[in-house]
Amino acid sequence: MNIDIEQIEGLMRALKAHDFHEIEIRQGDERITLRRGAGVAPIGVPAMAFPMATGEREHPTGLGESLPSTASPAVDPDLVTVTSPLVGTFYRAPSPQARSFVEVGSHVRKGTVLCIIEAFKLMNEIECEVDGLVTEILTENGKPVEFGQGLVRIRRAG
Amino acid sequence: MNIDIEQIEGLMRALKAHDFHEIEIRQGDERITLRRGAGVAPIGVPAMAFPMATGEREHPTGLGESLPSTASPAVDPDLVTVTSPLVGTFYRAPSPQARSFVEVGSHVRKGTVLCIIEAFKLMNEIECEVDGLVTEILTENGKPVEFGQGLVRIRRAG
Amino acid sequence: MFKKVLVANRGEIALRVIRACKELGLRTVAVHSTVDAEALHVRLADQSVCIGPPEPKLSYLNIPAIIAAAEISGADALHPGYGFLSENAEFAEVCRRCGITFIGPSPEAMRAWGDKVSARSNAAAFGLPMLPGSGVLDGADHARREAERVGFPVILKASGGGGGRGMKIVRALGDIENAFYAAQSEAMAGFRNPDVYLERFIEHPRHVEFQVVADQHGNAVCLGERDCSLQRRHQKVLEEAPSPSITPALRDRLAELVTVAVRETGYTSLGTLEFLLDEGGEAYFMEMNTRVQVEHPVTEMVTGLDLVAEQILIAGGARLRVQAHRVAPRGHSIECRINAEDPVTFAPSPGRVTEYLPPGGLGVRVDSGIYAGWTVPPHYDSLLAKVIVHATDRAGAIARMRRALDEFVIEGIKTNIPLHRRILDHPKFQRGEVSTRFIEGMQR
Amino acid sequence: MFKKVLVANRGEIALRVIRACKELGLRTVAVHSTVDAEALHVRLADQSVCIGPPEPKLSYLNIPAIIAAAEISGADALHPGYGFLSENAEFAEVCRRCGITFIGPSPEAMRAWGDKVSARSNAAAFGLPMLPGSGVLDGADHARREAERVGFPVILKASGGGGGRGMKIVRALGDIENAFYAAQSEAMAGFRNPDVYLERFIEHPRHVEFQVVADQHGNAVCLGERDCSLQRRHQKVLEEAPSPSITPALRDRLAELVTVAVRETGYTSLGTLEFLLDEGGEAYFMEMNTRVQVEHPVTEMVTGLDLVAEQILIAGGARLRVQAHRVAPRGHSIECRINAEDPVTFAPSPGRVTEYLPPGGLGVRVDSGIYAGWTVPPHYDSLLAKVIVHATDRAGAIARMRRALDEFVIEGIKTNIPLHRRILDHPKFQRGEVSTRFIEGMQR
Repeated sequence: MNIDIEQIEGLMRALKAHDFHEIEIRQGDERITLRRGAGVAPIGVPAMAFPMATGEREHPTGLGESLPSTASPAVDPDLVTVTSPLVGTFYRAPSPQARSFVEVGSHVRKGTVLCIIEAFKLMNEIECEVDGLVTEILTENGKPVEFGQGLVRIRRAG
Repeated sequence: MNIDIEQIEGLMRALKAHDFHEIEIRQGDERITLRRGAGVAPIGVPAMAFPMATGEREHPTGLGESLPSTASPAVDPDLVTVTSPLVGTFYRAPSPQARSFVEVGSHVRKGTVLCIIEAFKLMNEIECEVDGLVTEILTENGKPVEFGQGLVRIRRAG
Repeated sequence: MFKKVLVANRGEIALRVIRACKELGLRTVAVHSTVDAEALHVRLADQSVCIGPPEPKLSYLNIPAIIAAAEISGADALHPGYGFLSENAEFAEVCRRCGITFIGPSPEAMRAWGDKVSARSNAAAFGLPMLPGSGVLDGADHARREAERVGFPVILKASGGGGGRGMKIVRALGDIENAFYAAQSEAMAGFRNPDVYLERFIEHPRHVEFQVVADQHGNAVCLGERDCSLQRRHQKVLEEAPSPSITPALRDRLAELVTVAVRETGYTSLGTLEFLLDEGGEAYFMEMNTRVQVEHPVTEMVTGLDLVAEQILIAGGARLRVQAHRVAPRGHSIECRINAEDPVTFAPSPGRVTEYLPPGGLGVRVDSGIYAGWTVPPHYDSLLAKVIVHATDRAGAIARMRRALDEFVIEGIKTNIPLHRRILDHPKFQRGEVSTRFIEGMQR
Repeated sequence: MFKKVLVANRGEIALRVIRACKELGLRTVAVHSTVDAEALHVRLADQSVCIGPPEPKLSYLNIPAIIAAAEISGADALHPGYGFLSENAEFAEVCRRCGITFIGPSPEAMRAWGDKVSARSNAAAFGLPMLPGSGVLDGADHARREAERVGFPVILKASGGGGGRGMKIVRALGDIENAFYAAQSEAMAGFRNPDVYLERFIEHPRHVEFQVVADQHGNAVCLGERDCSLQRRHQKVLEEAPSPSITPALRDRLAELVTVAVRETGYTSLGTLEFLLDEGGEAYFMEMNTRVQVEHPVTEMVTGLDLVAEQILIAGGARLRVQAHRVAPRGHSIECRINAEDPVTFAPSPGRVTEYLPPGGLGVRVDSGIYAGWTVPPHYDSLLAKVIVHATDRAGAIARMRRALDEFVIEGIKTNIPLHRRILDHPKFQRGEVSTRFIEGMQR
């Protein structure tokens, strides 16, 4: 049998890096299947089910549950989520009368202002760090955001 | 069969190094499948490690740790463990001067008295329930025994 | 004084006793059935002995096995906890014969106060208020005269048995004759004994009980009362001290009476005298429990005393450490019994506890025999944990209990925590307007 | 009174504040760093806001982020806990400017008592006993005269800095000259400032601190003292109340003095005045902490007061609920700080908690922010849990703590529980013969 260990190790690293659990490759009558343990079953103690899950928890600010910073990894590596670098209030435009900085479908470049986070009466402009296309605005104008919360999703330009 | 041990060891090292649990490779009608144990690991909470494990626990009566009632199942189905049906003191003979009821190597039959458990000043004769050969005496003369504790091991006669 | 105590019980009360023993420097021996081999009381005792299979009558009620366990482990004293053998005077006698100190009253005192008829005659002799009632009724006419004397409503009961059979509640004089004949024939059918008597009937009784503690040197102290009105099918659910139902004058009078009765009858150890209160606030003696109660912690919280340690020391011959004739309560305490049961259907819910995190912080005490990973067996009662809070007043105690229950994590099995929440949030409960029919009424 | 309290802290003290707020009917907002998203204080608060990455200066010390969190969540009050921003007067000022009630003293009072120099001049003005010492020394001759006046042993210290550099202990007059020159040159080398002063040196000091609470209406009460002598590298390890080191006469005198000093300087909220006791039992004022202390529970246990609730109510303008000028302690309380650290090397031991079962039963309180399955992050202090016991006397409290630690299960990380056991079992500790050098001496 003719096995290229290096190639296999390369596959292993890729699976791990992207947090994947299984891969199967067929070429003609050749087939390689790789599985990482975690996919089999969650081993160990699950996160505790706290009584707060009964719905008593208040989330009027839209915080907490929707926090994308701890969300499952995006499957698509070209989708970039711009997260809030500070706690404050999210604004899509520089003033109530003005037009939004970006809309879904806007083409953006590195440095384009995407939105403003107001904190402490200061307007902090959030700039884009990649070139691409805005695919989603993740929070509403005037809503509070916490550190690390997703603001805008951008598809990186190929 | 034509097996390349080095190649397989190389695969094993790779699985371990990258913490993978399964690999399957097919080439034509050859197939190699490798699985590491941890993937099938016992799921769930282990018994708590209580501070008592620090050796403060007292077992002068020989009880507790050695309790065979919760011991691992004997692999040999012909080995029968006679357990104590009550709490008391184990005696191998009807009186200090008398000979033991049985010894290792004794042939016993259903109904043969194996030992006495004294409780509450009463001598309770423990009878054998199978025909066979005594292979082990599991506790010492004059020692206390608890409910379900193993007393005598017998190899059932074929 | 003895050196090694065998705890003839399981669950939280076994743990309670083991903790008191450890703090007193006494060695402990746990006994357990096969299904309890991994139970917390077994893990925390210095030593353990398996005494039988899961069925209570073959293990925790198995007197020879328990005595043998004491003998082989060298225990020179035995604490019976509550339930199981705790009120069995014969068991206490066997212990005495075997030279094992039974941590509780003497067998004689257990019989004198543990038997209902004997307890009532004791109580009456010492002037405790008794529920008005008749002897066996001669006929309908006698029933009428007695009912008028006792005052309506009355309840007719069969002398030969209980369980509701032969019981008739009568609210007006005109109904007494028919009710008497009905009760008599039901009694005959049910118990082959047509004897019937009557008692005053209390529509919405409150359950108030007085804790006493007495040593072997003639000292007896009343540690105040507990209110245990919140019950479901005669099972207490939530208890508190002091009682919101009782007036200071009645409290003083009853405390004085029970102390004298206990001391004069030579009773020792812990004891609880139960009373029913009628809607007008009058109290009537019902019975005495001659052992530690499930709800003893609320008394500990408001008196600052360790009742189980006191009980152990008294059994060893010590004098009461409390000097005062009576101990005034300080603040307010509530206990919630957390059971493994469906909060709506009340069906038992044994099984594996997958997650467990008891509440903590100021004024919160948890007495529990469970832990994450343990399986609650179906063979015994469903009590998982007692949450006990203490605060400066009743409103503070309710707020603290609400907070404690909110942070209590028990996963894998169902519990009655939602029921406790409903009780704590109920305006009538918050006003202290409770009775033994409160929970039943709340659910409608 | 405010309605919603932002808790600008983490761990057990955040939980402590959340519990007090819940019991007072106030809404709570937790703030947290990304690594604390699953922390217990986050789970138990009504609301939570992520304020930054794990590094404290970017999250729990990040004033703009915390103020923004209060603004977006609508919190109208803020509790700083201890550590982090709790003694930062500027932070208190920012809160005031933003219309957020800071639950603590005014910025002015924080400055007056939080700064060591200012605190000492305050203390001296109100007659608190001060450690004898000199001003900056002119030369070796001046040092000699001052040392003779102060009395041996003395310690030479650099005016320009701390950390041991420039410190010289002198036990005899003959050594003063050499020590002075050595200290002066070390001070010059270390801080570019040759100024040196001297103070009486206490070989085996005891650390005793007095808890005060004062409202905005001119009422101040002293809640007695705590003994915090058991330290390791200036970190308190075990605390108790009352102190076994202090005489009733000294207790009365200091309680009176601190109450007057606090009241007359217009200080409000909780405050702690720390004293060192020398081997002869004389006390010397050291400094004041202008926030709730880690060890406040031992005072709660012996006074029956909820200090954090009191602090919150006072910030809302309420009058002190304690009437007495002084509150006499009831019983004895001990607190053990359970840290995530190797009990021998004292190296921090962060990591995943695989099993957790806190002790329970009578007289045991646990304040902790951990649970099974949670990972203790390495970014913050190592305090996992405080076990606090209360009993009628010190011997009872020691026995109860021993029992509680024996049943405490924390697996997956190392803790200092074995260190606490060694302390509790030590005959000198049991006799109350403690000093800040006890643990160091015990390990030899």
